[in-house]
Amino acid sequence: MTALLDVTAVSKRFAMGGILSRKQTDAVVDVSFTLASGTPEIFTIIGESGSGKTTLARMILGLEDPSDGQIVFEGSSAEERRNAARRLAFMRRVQPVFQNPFEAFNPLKQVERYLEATARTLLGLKDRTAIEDAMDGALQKVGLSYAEIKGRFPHELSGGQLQRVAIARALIPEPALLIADEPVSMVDASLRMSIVNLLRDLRDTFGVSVIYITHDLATAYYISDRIMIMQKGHVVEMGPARPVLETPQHPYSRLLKQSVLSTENAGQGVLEPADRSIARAAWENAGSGRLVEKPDGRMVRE
Amino acid sequence: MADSTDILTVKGLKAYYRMAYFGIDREVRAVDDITLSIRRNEVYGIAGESSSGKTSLIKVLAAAIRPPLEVVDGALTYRFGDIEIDPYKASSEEVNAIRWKHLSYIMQGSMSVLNPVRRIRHSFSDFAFQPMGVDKKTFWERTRAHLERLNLSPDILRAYPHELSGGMRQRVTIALATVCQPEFIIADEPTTALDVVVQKDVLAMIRDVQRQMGSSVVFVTHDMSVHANIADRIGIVYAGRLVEEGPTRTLFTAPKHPYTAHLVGSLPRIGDTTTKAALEGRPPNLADPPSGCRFHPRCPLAIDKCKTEVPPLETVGQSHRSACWRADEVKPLAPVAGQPAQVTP
Amino acid sequence: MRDYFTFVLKRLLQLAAVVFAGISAAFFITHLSPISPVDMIVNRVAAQSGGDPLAIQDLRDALAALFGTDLPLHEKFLNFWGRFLVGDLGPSLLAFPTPAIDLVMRALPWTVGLLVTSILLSWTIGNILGGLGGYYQNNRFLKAFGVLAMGVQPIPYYIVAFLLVLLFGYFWPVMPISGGFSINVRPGFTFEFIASVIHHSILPAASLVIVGLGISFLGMRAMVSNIVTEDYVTYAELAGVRTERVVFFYVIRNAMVPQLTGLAMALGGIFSGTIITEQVFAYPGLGSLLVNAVNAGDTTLVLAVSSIAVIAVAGAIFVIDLIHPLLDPRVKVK
Amino acid sequence: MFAIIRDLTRYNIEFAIGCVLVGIITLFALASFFAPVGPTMIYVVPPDMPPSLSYWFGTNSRGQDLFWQLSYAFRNTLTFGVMVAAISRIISITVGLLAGYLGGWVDRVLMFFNDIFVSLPIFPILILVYFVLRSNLDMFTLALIMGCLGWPFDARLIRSVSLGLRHREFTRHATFSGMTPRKIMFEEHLPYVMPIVLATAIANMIWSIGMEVTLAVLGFTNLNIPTVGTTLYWANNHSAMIVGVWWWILIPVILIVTLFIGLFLLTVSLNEYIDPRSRLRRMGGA
Repeated sequence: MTALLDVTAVSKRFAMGGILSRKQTDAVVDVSFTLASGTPEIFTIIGESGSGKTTLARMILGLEDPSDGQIVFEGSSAEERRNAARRLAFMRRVQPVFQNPFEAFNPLKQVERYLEATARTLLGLKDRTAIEDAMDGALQKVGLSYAEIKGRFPHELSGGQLQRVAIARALIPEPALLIADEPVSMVDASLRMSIVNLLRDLRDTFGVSVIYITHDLATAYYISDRIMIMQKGHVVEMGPARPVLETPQHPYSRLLKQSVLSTENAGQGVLEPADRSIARAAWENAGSGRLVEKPDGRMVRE
Repeated sequence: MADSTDILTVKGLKAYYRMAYFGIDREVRAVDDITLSIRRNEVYGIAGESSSGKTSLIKVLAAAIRPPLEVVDGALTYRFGDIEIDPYKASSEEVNAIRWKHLSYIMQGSMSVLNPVRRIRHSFSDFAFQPMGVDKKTFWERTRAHLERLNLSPDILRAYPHELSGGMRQRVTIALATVCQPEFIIADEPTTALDVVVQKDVLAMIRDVQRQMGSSVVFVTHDMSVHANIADRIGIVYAGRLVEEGPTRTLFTAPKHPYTAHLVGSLPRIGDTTTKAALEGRPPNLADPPSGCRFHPRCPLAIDKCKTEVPPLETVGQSHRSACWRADEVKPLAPVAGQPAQVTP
Repeated sequence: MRDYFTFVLKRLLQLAAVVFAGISAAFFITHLSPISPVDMIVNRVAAQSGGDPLAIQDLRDALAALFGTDLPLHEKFLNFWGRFLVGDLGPSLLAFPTPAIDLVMRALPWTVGLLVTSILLSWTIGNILGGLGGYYQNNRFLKAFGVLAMGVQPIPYYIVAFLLVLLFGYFWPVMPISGGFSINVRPGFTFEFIASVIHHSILPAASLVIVGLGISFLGMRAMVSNIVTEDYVTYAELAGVRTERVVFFYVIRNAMVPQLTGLAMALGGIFSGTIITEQVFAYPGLGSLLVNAVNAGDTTLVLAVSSIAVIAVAGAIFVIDLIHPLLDPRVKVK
Repeated sequence: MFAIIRDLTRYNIEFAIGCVLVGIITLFALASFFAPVGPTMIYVVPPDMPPSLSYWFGTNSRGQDLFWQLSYAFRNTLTFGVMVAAISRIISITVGLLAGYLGGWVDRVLMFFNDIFVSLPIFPILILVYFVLRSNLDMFTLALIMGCLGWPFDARLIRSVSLGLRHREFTRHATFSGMTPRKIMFEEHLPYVMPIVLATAIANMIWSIGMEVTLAVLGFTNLNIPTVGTTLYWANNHSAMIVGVWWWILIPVILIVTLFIGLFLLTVSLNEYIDPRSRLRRMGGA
């Protein structure tokens, strides 16, 4: 079994301030995980704002260089992708899905522009019909067709449709990995599940692995194979999604779970503030200890 | 159903955006014929998707509308003690006299509602000193006591808004809106931008203040799980109209509108592994809404009648109203809620 | 506080860089001039004294040593900076052998006085009126003022100044149109002199104020009409905060910050404006001095005036920059 | 583009007036191509004739028909303004987009120079240039120099827009669609910057023409080329106001003020059209 993506002891420090006053913040600290190739999965990274989940995603996409550690995708690291040809080869295999579908398309341009550019540069297609076939094929995978979006501008489509077009665009080069940073937080409630279900179908039907980044434990539970919970740049708990979310062990994971608003007691007005002792334990010990493997396969920071 | 003990009654309210710009005239019916009433000492949740008109509705309720949004028709009556007032018929002095003292507002986006170059202390005195109507010393004593009651340190009075975290800032705006102990509070998505842990704390804080003061709160958010935890009653808004209204528990267990049934049924939950379906189609364009029932193009129960006739909002149960021709046939989508709540180890 | 100190330090470095670059540029541009200062003086002296060839050759050598004209350019440059740092800018050719720096220092108070007064007046009044104009968008007086300001704004200083001269100098001659004070008044700390100075400064100052007022009025009005749509203003209005409080503490106070930056950015232009104004009104400031120096081919004096101008403008921008973080608590002094 | 202009003329009175004023001056300038006399010829008509049917704008003390003389002057002045605007637009677009999109050290270096250029006192520099070049200072050189000085404000404006665009998701989307930085800058970002370019181009014309007039009036340009500035210079030189040849001064001043107000109205209305917030207010009919 070879690794699709191998993240080893990755850290990212940002220098704040200028030349005279230098402060450093640790956005990501010593994160390691591996995605196997051949067994597509949805790997979810959970965290609040400031947890480092977005920075980690940016590093995997090569938009940011790690300060320490190595990110190796299919045997090559970011340093080996400096030239344009290697970058393009990388983009054929790894593609992002964006947070806000209305933002992901230039409102002044037709949406097919992005699909066309992708087919042209990443697949190297020249012929108009070949390009249209590639676009239509990808759109079919997300339940749309080229005829539906031809000549359309972003404001003529709904958020859910746009997000599906964006995902179709990412699928054109038939990538092995999609990195989806909060792909549904800006999509309306009634359309949200169509995107979440689509990510699941991509894994099951087309064998695409997905790194799903979110703060929402409920959708994470719904689609993930494995999850990784991050707090202030540190991984606090990692393992098979359902057991971890059903019985979280790290204090921070438990705090997150307790903070999920349940609909079970709808209308009872029961709204206990999160247990302060858990919260305190979670924040005071942020980042201390090391990850320990448990019998059920999960890793917990102790 | 309009009861004189209700703090607010709204009858046949219509508010439209009217725009004429470079030759294009548009009329957007953001609030289209809404009738509802808010009781004393309750949290009334308003739910709806983006551009459903829910924000316009509460702007109208708060008498906070600006052109191009204008009230076209309908009546709006607040009852505070002896005062009975329709902000759209009263003078601006009369409206200003009830603001903050009786009617206050928590705006969306805690980042930008506080003056960035003014210390929090000054915001409190600007907003609340006059309505409270006491001398300086008493005012600051009460303000400090209020902050402490909300678990906020009075030290924050010295801070500038940008020196506080998002959650802290939102708590400060809630404290600011409630310091005069108003009877009616309008809260517009006050927790949307917050992290989950902070969100729960802030919701608990709003609920707490409301209980202590016995005020009425109108709470707007698109997030049904927030409504489940804070609202006593919920009104569901779709394309500018109120499509269903009822006690929170009823809406979650026995919805009588297919849209509500979908909203509450498609929420994923930890411990629930069933597949959740999405609603097809796209939210309607308010400038050109569908005919008849505005939900019909996306409705699984739609019949021909729905395409031509607008269903009225009718009573379908105890304080439960729904606007659907086939209300009786609506079934909850999800496994029935009400099973024992999950026990967290 | 320490943060503020490092901020000041960085701004000082930037100031030094701008001043150095500006003055060096002026140095190289003036030294591209084909006019030789030595020849100019020699010719003038020769014309006056008739000319003993030997004496003239002596004078030529002495002057060449004084100006360092025989040196290569980079040595001239180093020499220039060496002397510049001790305040020696060399003798003026126009009024040889008066040091150029003396002429500049004599002219400087006139320009600074004129500029400071007119900027303070136009900026303060323009911003207050503009702030009100942006908030009370339907006020007739402020609307009319806006139309007037829009009409005046695009017209360059020169034309405005010129029209003032025509109006108050020829058609209705009530104002003196040239000079800094009347010739028959002796300079000194007397009422007569001060009154004369003020009388003479009214027209030049008015021309600067008219244009400056329009610019700050329109800028402020645009700024305010954006700020009134900000959430914190809406929120304050919703809370029933008293209108005058909203106008001053929520609207104008917040618009001040960008307006101040705007002023800093515009100072260079304003300085250019005074050169013209002084020329039109024959006002004895830096502008007139510069124009005279250019016409006379006085390299040293041109360089001296330009250097002082660079220092003055960059210094003023520096001071405004220092005020900025004090006005806006959000500016991270980093 | 065409539809925007049509809408603007129909619904924005400032734009319509601006168009008319600028149009009149442009037509007047174009008339010079049919002039019966050359621009530099003097004493071809009786001097100091007041405006009349045969000499619409009168004649000056140098024996020139002011109508044709001013027609040449406006042609040169407008050409000059357009040249400066074009040169400075090229620099400001390039600098602004590069600094905004590439960011990092490119941005820092470009903005360092930008800051220096912003604080340069331009007018004294132009005087210095005249001091060096004297009568070799032709219109093209002057336009080139002013173009090289007149870009920093607008570059900063373009940079700030481009900086905002760089962080929008569609830019990253374009990158991952395999578009090159050049394609992103000039196809994705330029359309957002274009309205600013248009509006600032006109503002820049106002500025450069104003500068030219001022320089010329003080005698700091090539006085043999007829421009609005040199016309006023010669008028002053002949003490036109004192000897009563008022039309020599008044007519060019009126025309140039007309041009300025026309251009200014165009900028204002275009800016209003671009700015979404003032558009919102307009929608309210407030």
